[in-house]
Amino acid sequence: MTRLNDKYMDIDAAIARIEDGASIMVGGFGSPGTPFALLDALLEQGQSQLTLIKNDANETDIGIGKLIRAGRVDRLITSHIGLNRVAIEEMNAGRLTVEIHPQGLLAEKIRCAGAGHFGFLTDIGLGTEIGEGRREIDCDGKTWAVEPAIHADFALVHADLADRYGNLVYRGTAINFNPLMAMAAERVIAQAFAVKAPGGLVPEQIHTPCAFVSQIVQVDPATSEQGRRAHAV
Amino acid sequence: MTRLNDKYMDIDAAIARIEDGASIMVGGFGSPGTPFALLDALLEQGQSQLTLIKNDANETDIGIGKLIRAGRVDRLITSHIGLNRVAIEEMNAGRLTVEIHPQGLLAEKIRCAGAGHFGFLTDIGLGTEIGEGRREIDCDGKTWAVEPAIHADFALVHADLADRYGNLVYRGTAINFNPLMAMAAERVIAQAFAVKAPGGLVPEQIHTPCAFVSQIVQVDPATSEQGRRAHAV
Amino acid sequence: MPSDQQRILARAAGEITAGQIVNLGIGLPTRLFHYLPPDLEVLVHSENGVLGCQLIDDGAEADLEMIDSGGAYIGTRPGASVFDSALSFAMIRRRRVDITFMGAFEVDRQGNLANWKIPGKFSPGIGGAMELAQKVERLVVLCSHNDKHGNPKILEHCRLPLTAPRCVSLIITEKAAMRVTHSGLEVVDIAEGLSVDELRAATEAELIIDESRLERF
Amino acid sequence: MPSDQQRILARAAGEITAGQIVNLGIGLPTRLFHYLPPDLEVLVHSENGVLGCQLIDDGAEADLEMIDSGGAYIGTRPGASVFDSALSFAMIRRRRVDITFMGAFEVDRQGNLANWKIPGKFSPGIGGAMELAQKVERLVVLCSHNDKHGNPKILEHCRLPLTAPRCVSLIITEKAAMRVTHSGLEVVDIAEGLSVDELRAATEAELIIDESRLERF
Repeated sequence: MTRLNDKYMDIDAAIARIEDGASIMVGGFGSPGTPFALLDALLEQGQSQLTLIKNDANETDIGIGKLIRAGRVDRLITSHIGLNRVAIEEMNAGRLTVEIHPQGLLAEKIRCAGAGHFGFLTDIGLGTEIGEGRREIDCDGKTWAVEPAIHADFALVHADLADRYGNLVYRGTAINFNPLMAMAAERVIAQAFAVKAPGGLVPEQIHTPCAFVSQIVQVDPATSEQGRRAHAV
Repeated sequence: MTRLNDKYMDIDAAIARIEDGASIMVGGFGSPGTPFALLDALLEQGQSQLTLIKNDANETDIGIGKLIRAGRVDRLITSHIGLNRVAIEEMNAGRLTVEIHPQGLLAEKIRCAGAGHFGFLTDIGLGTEIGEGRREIDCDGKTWAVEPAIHADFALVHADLADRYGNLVYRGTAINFNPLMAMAAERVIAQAFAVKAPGGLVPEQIHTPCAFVSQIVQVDPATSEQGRRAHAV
Repeated sequence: MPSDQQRILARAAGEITAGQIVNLGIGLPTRLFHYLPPDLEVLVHSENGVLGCQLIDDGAEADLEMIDSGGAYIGTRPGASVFDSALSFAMIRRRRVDITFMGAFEVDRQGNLANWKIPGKFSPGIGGAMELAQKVERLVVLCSHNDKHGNPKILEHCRLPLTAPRCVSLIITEKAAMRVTHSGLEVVDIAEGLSVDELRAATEAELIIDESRLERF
Repeated sequence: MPSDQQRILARAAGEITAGQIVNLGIGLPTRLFHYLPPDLEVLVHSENGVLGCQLIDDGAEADLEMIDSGGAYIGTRPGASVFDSALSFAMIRRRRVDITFMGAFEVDRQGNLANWKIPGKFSPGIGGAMELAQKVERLVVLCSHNDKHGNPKILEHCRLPLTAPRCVSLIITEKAAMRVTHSGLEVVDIAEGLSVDELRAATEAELIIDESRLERF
């Protein structure tokens, strides 16, 4: 692992570690929790043939929507892309491979990689089209589907607060997939609105302990983008 | 589930729901996080033939040590009982069935019940005596052991702070197995040093959301017991 | 005279009781927020990781990190918590959500539900609907009785890919409220001014109707 | 003249470098705390759910909710976090702990480790040792070279039930520091005043010794 005292760095240096063809988990459910600044740096640097793992495809012109529009994503593992017309078009045109998982299974498959297991046994989706094609085994007189963990080379996560060792604190519904991905990927690049000295966070309030985080960068809250579909009920 | 507004109650009323022969998860690693007041009420009320699931057996005369000494426990699922001489004697005399799991697998088997899965697939313990007797399956060219979830009728957990809906906040190394057990058991009885009105806790700092908690009781910090083996290094 | 949507929502709101944990699906169910009395002690779960959602006041500035699963900005009420997606779905799979409301493309006599895919036309992904439908204690479907071409949505057997099999407890449309029972769909309420024959004509599924016990809504 | 334990601990402390995450097993390894310079940026993991353990000052009042996995009261250093047992072992299985120190009943030429059970005599349970041994990046065993009856603990093949197979990187006793290599146990350091023959006599496992490169400790 990266040494504790070598993690805090410039955003471009952090993103430069990502190579063409990498698999990358990206935090966020809609806009909250999406690491917009890290994604913009990735767009800028030009890495391509990426596999992205994200709950949704953001919207057409923000977050991973920009990478999809720019043709930089070969494959997307997700639960729902309904708010991104371009992603749906790219999928229908065969330029983007989209692998759909029910959201709770997607979360759990990522969590499973973070826990260091091969997979888990579930009854979710048995008897449905989306649950077909999985290996099934019988245990205790019932049938269970094997759901293998999802791994990735990198995770890009968004936190509200961090310290220089890489401890992370999330806020509100920006938590979502971020702590799961921060445990699951080989290397984890985190952005935070504020990066404090070690000791600046309360031990009980840390969601992701620094042991899981490889690089930490500070970003301006103004780089956050607002999902256009977000609206009052 | 118990309605939100019916959870806050007297400790004896909460414990009276437990019947003879119940399986009960008990939080705590050593003394921190052990729900001493709930266990003392259980001792007082006399339920017997219990199956307990706890990381360790506490020490001979505190926590579940009292229940074991009083002959109220038939079976203990645990990772280590080295600090409880009476538990070892009862085990050797055949009066207490002890089922040992490696600590991380024990935690994960409980977490797995809390996540609503049947089990998970692991490489921990392959090729060791303690890992024998498990069902093994081959996936992706490797062998994995099936670890079924551990379920229980009840969990007794200790929190530092709570609110009347049953939201829980833990402190320090008293966290340990508590949030896992609070998700895993059918009914969850939580004790806390302070129980606030709803709104008295910060949403991001809640470790166990109230949806998992059935009953919440307030206990005096003075009821906490200090493990005799705790010492300076 | 209430609109069809208002009729459905007003009837649906009666299914929620104090002390419950409630999930409101995307679309029409989300509008149930407006039918919950502010002093009703109910925590609304949203699967993106919040328990205790609340409408934000008109004109109040939105917190950009607080949305519900439909993408609407929300606030929280006292007793709320936020958490990661694994915990959120653990709560669902452990049946800690008392009641969930969802829309439907099709629903049938056995309580099968299809609401995520129309092959060749619409397949944006299933999101969190599968776990919510399969594992909730009580699933209430809110939908129009017929599609925009007038075809029945309450069928003998769903034809679209299922979200989950045998998951629905109650169906509320602008025409009727129907309980899913072992014997089939039992009409409990029928809309003001609608005849039993008109209801049967608009429905593909066979309906169990005891006119002496029908309520109007 | 340092005691045997002091000799082992002083040698072991040299294996820890700045910026690492370190786990100190119960017993002798825990005493390594005293050999870490206070300004060395190292986070000590304890599997009961803390990263960043620190000794508490003499005379300071203990926080009853803060112990390490051996039951000792601890404090925390800046950058510390506390967490549940599932996360603690996820950290271990994901190899986020750089180096772990453990005691041993037996350790052998292939790096097999036995430290939890003596059939018929001692079987209090394995605790967290199995995952720590199987999944740590680098496992250093600290133990006496021989048991209290003088029998070798460094064996050709472990006879007791294993904690984990082929897991040990380095063995440090009061007599030698031995690296586990594909070819066997390679002695890197030998205790001051001890001859190679004396070391071999006290050891069951065959030892690889290049006298020209041996360091004294």
